Amino acid sequence: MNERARDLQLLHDMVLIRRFEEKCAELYSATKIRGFLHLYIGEEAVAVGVMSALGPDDNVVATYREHGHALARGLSPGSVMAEMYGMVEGCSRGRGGSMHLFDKAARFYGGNAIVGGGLPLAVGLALADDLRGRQAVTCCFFGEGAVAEGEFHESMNLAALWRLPVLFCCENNLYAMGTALDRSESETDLTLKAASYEMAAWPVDGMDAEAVAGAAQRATESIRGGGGPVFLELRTYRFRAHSMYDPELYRDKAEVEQWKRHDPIATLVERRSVTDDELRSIEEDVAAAVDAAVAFAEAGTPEPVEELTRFVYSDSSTVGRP
Amino acid sequence: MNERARDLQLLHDMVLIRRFEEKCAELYSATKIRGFLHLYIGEEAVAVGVMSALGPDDNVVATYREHGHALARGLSPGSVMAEMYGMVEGCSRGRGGSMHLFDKAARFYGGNAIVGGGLPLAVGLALADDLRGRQAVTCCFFGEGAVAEGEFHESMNLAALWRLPVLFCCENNLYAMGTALDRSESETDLTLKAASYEMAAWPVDGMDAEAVAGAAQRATESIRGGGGPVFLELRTYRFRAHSMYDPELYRDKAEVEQWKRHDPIATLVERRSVTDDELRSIEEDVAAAVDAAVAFAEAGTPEPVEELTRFVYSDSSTVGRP
Amino acid sequence: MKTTYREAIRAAMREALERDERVFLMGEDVGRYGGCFAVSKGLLDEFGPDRIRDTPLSESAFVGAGIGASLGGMRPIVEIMTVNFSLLALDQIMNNAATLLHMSGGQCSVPLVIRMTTGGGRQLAAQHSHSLEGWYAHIPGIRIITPATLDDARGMLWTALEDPDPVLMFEHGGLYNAEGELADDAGPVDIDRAAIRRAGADVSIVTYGGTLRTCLAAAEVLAADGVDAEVIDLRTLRPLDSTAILDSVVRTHRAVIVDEGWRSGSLSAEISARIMEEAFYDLDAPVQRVCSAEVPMPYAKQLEEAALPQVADVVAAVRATTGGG
Amino acid sequence: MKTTYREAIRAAMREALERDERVFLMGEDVGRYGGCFAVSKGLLDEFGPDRIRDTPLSESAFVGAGIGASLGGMRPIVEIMTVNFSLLALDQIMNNAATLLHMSGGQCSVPLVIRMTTGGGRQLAAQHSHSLEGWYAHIPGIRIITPATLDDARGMLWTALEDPDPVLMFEHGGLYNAEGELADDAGPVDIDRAAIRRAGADVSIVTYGGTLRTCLAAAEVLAADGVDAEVIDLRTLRPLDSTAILDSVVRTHRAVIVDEGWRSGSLSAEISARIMEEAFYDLDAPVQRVCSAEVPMPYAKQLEEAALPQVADVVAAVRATTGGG
Ligand SMILES: Cc1ncc(C[n+]2csc(CCOP(=O)(O)OP(=O)(O)O)c2C)c(N)n1
Ligand SMILES: Cc1ncc(C[n+]2csc(CCOP(=O)(O)OP(=O)(O)O)c2C)c(N)n1
Ligand SMILES: [Mg+2]
Ligand SMILES: [Mg+2]
Repeated sequence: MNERARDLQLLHDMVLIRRFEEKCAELYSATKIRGFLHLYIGEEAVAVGVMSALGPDDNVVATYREHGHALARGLSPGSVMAEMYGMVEGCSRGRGGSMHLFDKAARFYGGNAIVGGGLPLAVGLALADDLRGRQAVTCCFFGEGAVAEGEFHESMNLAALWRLPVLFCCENNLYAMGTALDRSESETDLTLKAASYEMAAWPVDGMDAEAVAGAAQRATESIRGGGGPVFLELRTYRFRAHSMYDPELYRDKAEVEQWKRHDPIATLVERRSVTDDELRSIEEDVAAAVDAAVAFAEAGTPEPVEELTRFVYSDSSTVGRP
Repeated sequence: MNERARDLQLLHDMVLIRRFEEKCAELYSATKIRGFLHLYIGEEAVAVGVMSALGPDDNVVATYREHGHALARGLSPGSVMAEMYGMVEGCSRGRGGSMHLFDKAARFYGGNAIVGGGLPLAVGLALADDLRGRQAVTCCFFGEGAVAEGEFHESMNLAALWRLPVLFCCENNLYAMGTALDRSESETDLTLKAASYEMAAWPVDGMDAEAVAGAAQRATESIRGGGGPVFLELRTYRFRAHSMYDPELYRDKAEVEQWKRHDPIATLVERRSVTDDELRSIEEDVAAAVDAAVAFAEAGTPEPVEELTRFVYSDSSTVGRP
Repeated sequence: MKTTYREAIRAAMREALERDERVFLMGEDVGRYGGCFAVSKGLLDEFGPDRIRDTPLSESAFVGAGIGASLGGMRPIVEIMTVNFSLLALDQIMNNAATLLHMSGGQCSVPLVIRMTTGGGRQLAAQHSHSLEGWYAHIPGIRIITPATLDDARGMLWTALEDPDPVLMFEHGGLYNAEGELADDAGPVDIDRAAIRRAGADVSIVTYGGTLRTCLAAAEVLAADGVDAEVIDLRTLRPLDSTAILDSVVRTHRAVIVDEGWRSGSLSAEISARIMEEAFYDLDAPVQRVCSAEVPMPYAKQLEEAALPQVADVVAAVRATTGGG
Repeated sequence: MKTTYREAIRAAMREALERDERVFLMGEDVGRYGGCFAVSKGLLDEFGPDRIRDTPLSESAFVGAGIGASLGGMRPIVEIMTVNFSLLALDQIMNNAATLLHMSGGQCSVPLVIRMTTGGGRQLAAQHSHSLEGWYAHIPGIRIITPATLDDARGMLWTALEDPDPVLMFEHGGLYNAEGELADDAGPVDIDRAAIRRAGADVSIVTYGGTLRTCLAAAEVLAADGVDAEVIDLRTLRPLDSTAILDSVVRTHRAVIVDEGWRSGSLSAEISARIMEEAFYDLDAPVQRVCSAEVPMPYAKQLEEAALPQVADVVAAVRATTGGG
């Protein structure tokens, strides 16, 4: 695949995430989707860029803001939408919802809604690969807010100490809910955290899918070559509120507008001189995919309540169902 | 007080800790003391040096290896010994034992046996002083093993972010039980951890009481001047086993012998050309203090079992005793 | 005065901040964001960032800092967004807050209030929906309070701040929007005693927090059916007001305990065991429990509803004890 | 073969490491130090540092890494030195290990064994002595096992490693030096069923782990007095083998539950409540509980002894149920 073709694919995936989530917001207002809903709009370049460097044997651990990661990883929009509808056809059978998308076949290990809680899992997945002599990389996404959590530090140290194949992807969108980075970290240069674990760390323009893809490619090559874990600080911004409940008292509209000028989709369109025809074709394709996803979800089956206590223990467990 | 006089005081305090703990070891074998007992022998310069920079309004938070901290802070040897005997006259009324020495009047807030568990308390004590406009410093001791715990990182960040008057005293004795530093930290230069919080950090020769006292003095001055928290890495070594159960499989006898050549007591004796008479006088004084402490403990009162459930809630609480 | 549960708690915090300069509020997004459930909205403007203190995402350290600040003479209110996140701070809560007084032989009391949201019903799934307040009630050295009414939302905080020991206050997420009347001079309330929210003669329904409404609704259904249920709101889960429970059971001879915790090892087990021990010979039927299903809370609406105690479940349990099948 | 509880667990780990290359042991000081209670002593030399893996002091991350490794196809054994420290890992245990299977709709099972030391009696005071296994048994999605005998110490680990879901194994610190005979071919044991350790007709004493010996000793005292006690070792605290408990109570009509947890909200409350619900009409007397006093464990010997369940306490509780004053 030449670079332009790859970038068109990245563009396609970003548009898919964007339109998919715009639809989610709509469906949330229509109360088709419930619970907490965190949109990724504005940050699409991160997910698509990083995922472009991963293969099927690699593992992914994501956050509660993970629609973008899931779609970029190749989960079908239908299974993701059905999950938010709470249907059996959802990628987590309707038990997880927006914050807990899973697909074991795609090695997509959630959807974790405890900030920082996914990082130790990523270390363990990488440890398993390391012990079994597999070449895979485990890629773990988290926000810059997670850097204040102890679990972040414990995980960074374990991964570096044991030279495990983990790609730490810190999505620095400058806010953790309403808390700006400089109100949560005494040292806001996050690559210094990695340095204190002797871990390679690079800041990356997270609004530029190409830059992200390139950095992720270099990082995964280094990791696969036995170079130990890498920390990427992906500088990005969320265009929307933290969740559907957020009145956004903590940031200026002007700041948001300023960042929107760096929209990752527009940036790539311009960079690659994407034609109107190409763009229309992408939009049509995406619109069809989103429509199909909604139709799939609408046609889904709610899990019978008799199945409530299933999956507390494995079906093969000797623990009886109550 | 001139420098030599101060150093003789440091020497006295180190000898007190040394002899006191030698007696503890003896009493442990005699089953007068029970539970876990962690000796500080070899590390005395750290406690006496740091404490020499603190005043009565400052707070201290220590670890389970805290006899040295307690004695250097001025807790009476009798109350510490009685504590290990489990007597009402003990500094924690016999409820804490070796790992939980407390003295609120001396602002000595334990004696914490959860590695890293004392650090958030220190941040909070400093926050209280800061909010109340008091000039005090809170000094927190912990081993280099604690650096791997998430609570260490969260506490460092909070203290630095809020510029709180905390003196972080990392006692780097190279081992956490049987785990050498390079097996627990990917980056063994611990001052880099502090740097990643934009916190001032200095390595200090922890076998040299004078060096420790000087560093602590500079650090507390900086903190009192509003310079924010300081991290001291006090490079030291424990001459004894981790606890009374440790077969010491993890380090060479030769290494221990090598370090014993830097005995902080001998070092100071030599540096200050302490005379035999001076030394004898210190030893006699200390021997008397230790004997008196043992006698005090031996004459102590065991708490009646009827009092078992006291101090679960405050005496002034409306929660009834069961 | 018409108000909401959310506003009642805010009013209680405001009053505490005004009355006692040692009081401050600390937690994630309590300031600029206004609180994740908007409970502290506006307080930053009134009291400034020193006293309405946004923290980084560091549950263990800021809860521990609350403990330390209380040792240092302050009266902190620490907010944890949701009970599931409090697990990150359990070391500080159990190994420090609950034990320092005892380990220090009575010297170091910890006058700290920790507030957090608990409970399900909003499709927030398995990492945001559990009810662990009954589980926390196992820990000696702390007090657990669970305001279920506007009066308690308004009044419990002040009493909690006067407590010399750590108090955990659990606010059910489903109650924040609850509306009602509150006296203009509503103030501190007793946190030592349970309250009878509906007097009745035939059966004692014992509950607290989020399920109080469920139980009162069930009592109405039962009343229509000729069963006169007494509904007891525990208010404080530790220490339990055993006297109130036993007095009621001795009168009604039947009891149903309703809580939103998982059934096995729930608070209702403890209450059932106490009734067993103290009022066995007064019972006309075995005590029944209505709890949450023992599953991590599922997202799907019908599953979540099936997992949580519903009015029909309470009615059925009462019927089982009154022989009404 | 004469052996100890400690050696039996070590033998079980050795066998697991030999039989299944997916098995590895990870925890603080399990390797070079030989384990803080010497349980894993020698295994590093036999199996090397990859499989006997010393970790930094990072309870949350290495427990979480165990969860991740199990997702990645391994069968990790994670050792936490002492139950109090496990609080640092509770987020990983409850929010991840216990819920991933459910949240993922059945996809992500977590076949992980977490071992830890529990219990008091060694004057280790309030941060090293608690018995939280009964409290952990509240959490759906995990299994709790508590070997009380040499056979179980030897046999439970293998069965636990075959379990598709997370298992927490609690080893009472006071048992490590317990000596006894073990068959040379001792192997895996069932972890679904409780065991009757002493058959009896007059009263059912239900217990597990560290207090089994206490109960057996109490049964001897009672026997001398003409009271024939049955002693049930629960072995697994979650899921509880209710059938075994109820079968016994239906025969004896009396029950005493003994556990080392704090009384309020203890496992024994759950058992009492279940007996209430399922065997109320078979009871001749209220079920009694013998638990630890509700205090952070004090250091002083006489206080610690007074806090822990003793033979005399069990005897007294049985006498209370059998009317023997
Ligand atoms: C342990 C924990 N504490 C608090 C929360 C509530 N919460 C959810 S998202 C969030 C902000 C996280 O910010 P960041 O890590 O920067 O990710 P972003 O939302 O910006 O993508 C908070 C505080 C949580 N889910 N988990
Ligand atoms: C959270 C926690 N984990 C494990 C332990 C057991 N433990 C006690 S001391 C110790 C080593 C600590 O080493 P370090 O911090 O370097 O202090 P040192 O003992 O060397 O003074 C360990 C692992 C504990 N007390 N707390
Ligand atoms: Mg962010
Ligand atoms: Mg050390």
